[in-house]
Amino acid sequence: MNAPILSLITFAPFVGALVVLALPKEADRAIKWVALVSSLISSVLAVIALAQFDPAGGLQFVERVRWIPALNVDYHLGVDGLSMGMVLLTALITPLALLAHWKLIEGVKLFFVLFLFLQVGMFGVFTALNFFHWFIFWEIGLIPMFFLIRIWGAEERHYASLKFFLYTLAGSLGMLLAFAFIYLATENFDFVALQQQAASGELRRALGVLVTDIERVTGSEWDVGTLLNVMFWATFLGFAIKVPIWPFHTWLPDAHTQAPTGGSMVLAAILLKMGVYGFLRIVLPIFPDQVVANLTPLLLLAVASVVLGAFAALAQNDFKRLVAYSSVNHMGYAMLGIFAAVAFAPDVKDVVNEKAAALNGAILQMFNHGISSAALFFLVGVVYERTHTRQLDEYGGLRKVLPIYAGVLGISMFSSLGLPGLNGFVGEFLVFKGAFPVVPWAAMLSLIGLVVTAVFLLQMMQKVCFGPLNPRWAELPDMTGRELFIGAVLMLFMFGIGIYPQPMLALSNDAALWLIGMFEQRPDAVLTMVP
Amino acid sequence: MTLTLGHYLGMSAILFAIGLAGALTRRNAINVLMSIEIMFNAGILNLIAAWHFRYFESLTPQLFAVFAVTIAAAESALGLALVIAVYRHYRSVNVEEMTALRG
Amino acid sequence: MTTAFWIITIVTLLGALLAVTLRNLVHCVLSLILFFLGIAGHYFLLRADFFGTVQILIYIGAVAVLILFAIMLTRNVTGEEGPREILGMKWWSGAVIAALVAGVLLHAVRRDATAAVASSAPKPLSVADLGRALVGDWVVPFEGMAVLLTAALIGAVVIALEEVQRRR
Amino acid sequence: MSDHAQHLQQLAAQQWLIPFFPLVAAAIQSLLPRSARRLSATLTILAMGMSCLLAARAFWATLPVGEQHDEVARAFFNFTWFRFGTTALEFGFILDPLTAGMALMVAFVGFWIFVNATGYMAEDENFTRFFCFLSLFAASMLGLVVANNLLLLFMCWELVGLCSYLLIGFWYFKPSAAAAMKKAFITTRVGDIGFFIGILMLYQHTGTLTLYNAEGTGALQQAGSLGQLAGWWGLSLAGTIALMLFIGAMGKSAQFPLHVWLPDAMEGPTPVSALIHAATMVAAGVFMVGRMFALFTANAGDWVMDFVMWIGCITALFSATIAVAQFDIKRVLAYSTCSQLGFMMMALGAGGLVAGQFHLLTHAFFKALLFLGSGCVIIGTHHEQDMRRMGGLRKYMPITFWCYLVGMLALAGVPPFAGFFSKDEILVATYHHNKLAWVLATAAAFLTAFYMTRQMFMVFGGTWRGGQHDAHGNETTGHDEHHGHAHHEPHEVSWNMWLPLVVLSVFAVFMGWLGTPWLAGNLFHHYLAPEMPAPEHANIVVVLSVVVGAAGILLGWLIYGRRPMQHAAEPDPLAGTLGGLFTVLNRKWYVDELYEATIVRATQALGTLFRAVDKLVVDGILHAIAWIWWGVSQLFRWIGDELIINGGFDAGCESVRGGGRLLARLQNGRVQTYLRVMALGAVVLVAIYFFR
Repeated sequence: MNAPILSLITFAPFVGALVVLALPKEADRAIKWVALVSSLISSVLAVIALAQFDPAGGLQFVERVRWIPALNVDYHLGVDGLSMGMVLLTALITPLALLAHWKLIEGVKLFFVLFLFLQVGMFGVFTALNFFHWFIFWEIGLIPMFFLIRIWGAEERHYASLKFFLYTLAGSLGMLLAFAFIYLATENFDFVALQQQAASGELRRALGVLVTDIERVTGSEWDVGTLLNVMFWATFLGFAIKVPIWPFHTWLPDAHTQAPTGGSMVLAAILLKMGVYGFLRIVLPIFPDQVVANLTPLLLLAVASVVLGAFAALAQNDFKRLVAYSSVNHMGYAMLGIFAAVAFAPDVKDVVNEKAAALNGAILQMFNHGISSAALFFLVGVVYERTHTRQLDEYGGLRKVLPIYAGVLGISMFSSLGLPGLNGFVGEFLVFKGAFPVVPWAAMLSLIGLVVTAVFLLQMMQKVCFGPLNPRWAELPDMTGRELFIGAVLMLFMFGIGIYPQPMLALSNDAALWLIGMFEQRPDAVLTMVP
Repeated sequence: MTLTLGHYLGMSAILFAIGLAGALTRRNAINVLMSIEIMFNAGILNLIAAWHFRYFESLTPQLFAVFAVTIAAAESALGLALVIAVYRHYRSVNVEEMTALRG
Repeated sequence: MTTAFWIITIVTLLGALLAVTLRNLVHCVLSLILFFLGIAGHYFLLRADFFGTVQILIYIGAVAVLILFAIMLTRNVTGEEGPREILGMKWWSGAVIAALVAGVLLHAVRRDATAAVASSAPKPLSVADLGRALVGDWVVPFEGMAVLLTAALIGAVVIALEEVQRRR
Repeated sequence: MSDHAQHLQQLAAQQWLIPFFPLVAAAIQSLLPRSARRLSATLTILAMGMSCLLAARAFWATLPVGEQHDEVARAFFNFTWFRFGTTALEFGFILDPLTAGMALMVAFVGFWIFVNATGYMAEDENFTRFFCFLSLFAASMLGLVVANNLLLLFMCWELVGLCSYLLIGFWYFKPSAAAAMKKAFITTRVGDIGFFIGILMLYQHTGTLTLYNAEGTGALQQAGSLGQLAGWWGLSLAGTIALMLFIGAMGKSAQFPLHVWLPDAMEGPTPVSALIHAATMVAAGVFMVGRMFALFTANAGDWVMDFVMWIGCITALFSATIAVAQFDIKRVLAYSTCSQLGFMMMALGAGGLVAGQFHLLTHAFFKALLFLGSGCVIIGTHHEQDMRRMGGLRKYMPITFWCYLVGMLALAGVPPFAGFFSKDEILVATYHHNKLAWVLATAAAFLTAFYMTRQMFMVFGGTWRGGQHDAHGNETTGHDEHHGHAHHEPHEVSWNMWLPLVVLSVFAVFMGWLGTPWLAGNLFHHYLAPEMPAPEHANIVVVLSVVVGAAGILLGWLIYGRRPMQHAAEPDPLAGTLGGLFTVLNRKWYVDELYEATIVRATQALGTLFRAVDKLVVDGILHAIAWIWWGVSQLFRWIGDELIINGGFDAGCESVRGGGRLLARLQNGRVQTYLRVMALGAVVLVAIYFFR
């Protein structure tokens, strides 16, 4: 098929946004329908793309058009096993998030326009293969979210939105500078080309030339290794903030807690994945040696995310904040899997398969967390709409009046907790299966997180749904059909992936093997890098 | 003492500084514009001096000067028009009161 | 030539200084004209006769007159600037910054080896050469300049007209 | 391949059907409305009946026939669940005597418990939901039993935990139930972490989690070679894995010190207690150890078997002492379950695989019987659970009494009831292995006989004491609507409640004969493990166990039977004799309090600590950075406003606010200020260029 399907997926919401802009402010229903339909068009196209996707085929649906010849920038799109799942996740979650705000009254037009722009940004990040427009999409993801929090957020929205904005912006600044250096050295922004240059050592050589130039001009002494290391950490920081990895996570509880329901859903389900995806698409392929050389601190941070995130969640009394902290914890597993997949472990038997397990697990975990965190945030929103409180202490016994809600919450909670039969388990099992042989200490420490995760999630469930009913809530209505529909769609995926994960794993497996192979094939380079 | 390029450059530097001082200190927008003209002229003088001492085979410095003079003329015309417009609006040409750009 | 240079320089500097320090606006303009004249003198001295002429025509003939008109349009002709501010904080800080800039520039000039080049007494360029160059190699910037001038003209008209329309 | 083997192969491929029926029933019921009570119960029981028949067919096929009875009949069926890397994760089902026996027991006992539950839950408004959970529970338990893959087993294991969570908290509006459900899940999950590590290690070193496969590369088939590799803490690799798995079993089977959840789990409806916390779920741990026995015994030098034995032994004695001083009828049974599970673990640790599994089976029958019996008592006395407010029920509830008596005798180990033979086998195995453990176990057996006698006399002996007491607390009753009937006389329960008791009693009487050494040389041993030598018999063990059993009953009669309690408020006669020790036992040796003071407190403290770290340290640094920025901007403002610009300038700039404050001070809108900054910037840049 020759149609530029990825461009269509990416820009369908953009067209929708333009249409919405053209509509009068008062046409609430029309605005909502146009937004939903344009978002669903992307979803349908994404499913069509999935049907034609060949997991073993590397980058596909590639669109490459000369864009700015002067800067050697191409408009370059493509998906492979690393990004296909994320595109699907975006296509799934965004319409649901829109649907979650179907009853929105204030500022409908702006809200839906911003949401559609947000979707453009998210699709763009997952499909772009050139840093130039990738970065534009990356920042596009930021701005609508800032306004969504700032305008439709809860009480402390100003602080939260500013913190979110400054934090992520500061993060991407370092990344931008790092890429400026890369560009100066290679005159290239293309991820694929940069990956090849990094693999062949060309990148290092080009930077060496650049460094000699700089030395000649400035008269100071530079070191390529140090420069690469600095660039790596700058890029790392940009993604680590987005993921977020402990200790760069404190924007997340604030932003999540204050954001409107749909904003939290998208933020947790997709925006965080942009960070992890950045590791897969950019950090690992372009800075392989630095990742390996710095593996111990990286693993420590991942473990800290898992354990400290869980413990911090334990002490929260705000429903939404607790769920937000669970994101820190869950993304920690994904990072653990990713770092385990690139660790240098020559003694381990059948190491490629162990690493494949870890990396597939991490990618699956990304998808799973997208599903379950979106569900949890949505459910927080449902109950917040009814009670106007997020304090866990003020709930209690809601199962009595909201039995369906309690059921959906229970299933989502167990999905997040990693109960077998639901999606969370498969991802976590694979991550641990791979991480345990390769980096046993990190896996063992992270196991603490598994217990604490159970503790805080069950405690949440107990405080919300069990115990005697708080008489204030005796008259609450249960979930409406629309709300149940959103929950049901997400639950379908929870059960589906939990019972038969093969389709999801088949999507990512070849790409994961490719990435691992890249690291496995260069043991000499890696060995010399390890201090 | 023979005259060198340095003399002209130095003099125009001083002229430029005088213009700058005026632009920085005067309150009247017209004064500011006049100071800017001084700075402009100092710059153009440099071009001509460079032509005279260094690049006399080339047309470029003089052509640059032509353009600079043109721009300066356009600038002063526009600037003065603005001053008049602002005066009509604020009844003042005091630059310290023109703070609509405040962040 | 050296003597002429120094005389003209003193005139120019004096004109510039007075133009930025005098309180009476009309006096300022008169000093500015003196400054323009000085610059024109420099041009002649530098054998850029064409520019000397242009300087007198454009600056003294057009710009200075324009400024005078502006003064007359904005306040009474001899209007003063208000209380004298010399020795005020603002004046001093401005002066210091200007001095700093001058210092930096002079330092740059002193450092630069090319500044020591002496005059080689080139012959003046003919206006015809300049004209040919303008419509030859430099035609695109020349056209751009034309557009700029037109735009400035229209802009000035629009800005002035705005008030007229509002009044209607 | 012989016909028989082929037949087994076919059946193994159909093993998934056994858990499948209840699973489908659960799925259907999850969508049923609350009102579909009859349909729901019918579905559950029908599905369980189907499973039971299938399990019976499988059991029949594994019975030793013909000449091949010195070799275990084992068939399995593996398939790919998902692929990753260049390999695949296989799932599979197994059919061998261990599975078949266990599956039949679970399905059969479960079936009768379900029948009983229709009566017990008859008045509950969430009847449908209850049966949905029960079906799901049965499905996961049966799935656990038929799994030929450690991961599948673990998944079902976790699902069993989920069901116990749901069922313990079935009356979720009671705070105690809400707490108990959480406690059960978390405590078992602590153990599951060990299990999980075990799985990971096993997977790493064998490359598979399938227990048996046709190529002989299954995880258990590699146990021997794992036994040769070095693991942690001086164990072989097999031993290390076994130890980790055993930690999981400790959680699930409520072994000391992870036993704390089981007694609290009594908050659930009584059939749940019977199903989950007596007959089947807690048995999962014992079953799993039995299933993975090859790992435990892979290296004879490992201390893991001793560890298992001592944990079992300690649990057996420890819980028995607690059971002596409890008043809640179900709590006594709960601790006795703990204790009996300890016996089973001890047997396994002493190498008595058959003994442990045999006791598991017999215990399932009579403990289910006892729990259902206690459920009948609770219903019959209108939701009374305190034994002090019972008494004389023999008159009112004769059928229940006789069935309960059978169960009690079986548990106390009186010949010829089932418990006697199985416990005897355990004691024999322990006797050959370690004399001290044997002595302690015998003491536990004595206590068992004693506390069961105590319970019998308190519940069924003497006269009815319930009427004397004022309305009892709401906490112990699940049904508010029963409150008004509290003073009614007890009554016999309906047929659907007592019929299961009768059926189970029959098994409690005769079941043990399958494993007696005097009848055809221990049938059960030949069935389960024909390749293992049967343990040598030791007369002293048998004699002594009969003696202590009789002594226990006698002592119970002396204390509780001779002079029955008259009033509910009367102190326990034992309390006077034991004094403070009785309180300690009653309070379960204060283990809960200890945990509360240490682990729970520490966890919460860590939570608070890390929240504070986030808030103070991480955000603190962040805010410090923000403040530094702000400070720099203030400095600029000071230079800009106070020095460069006239000091006395207006208040126009005072209205700057919020985050914009940073640079807004400089952005005062005055062109000259901008110009100044620009000029200064240029100077600085050039200066840098010059004086670098």
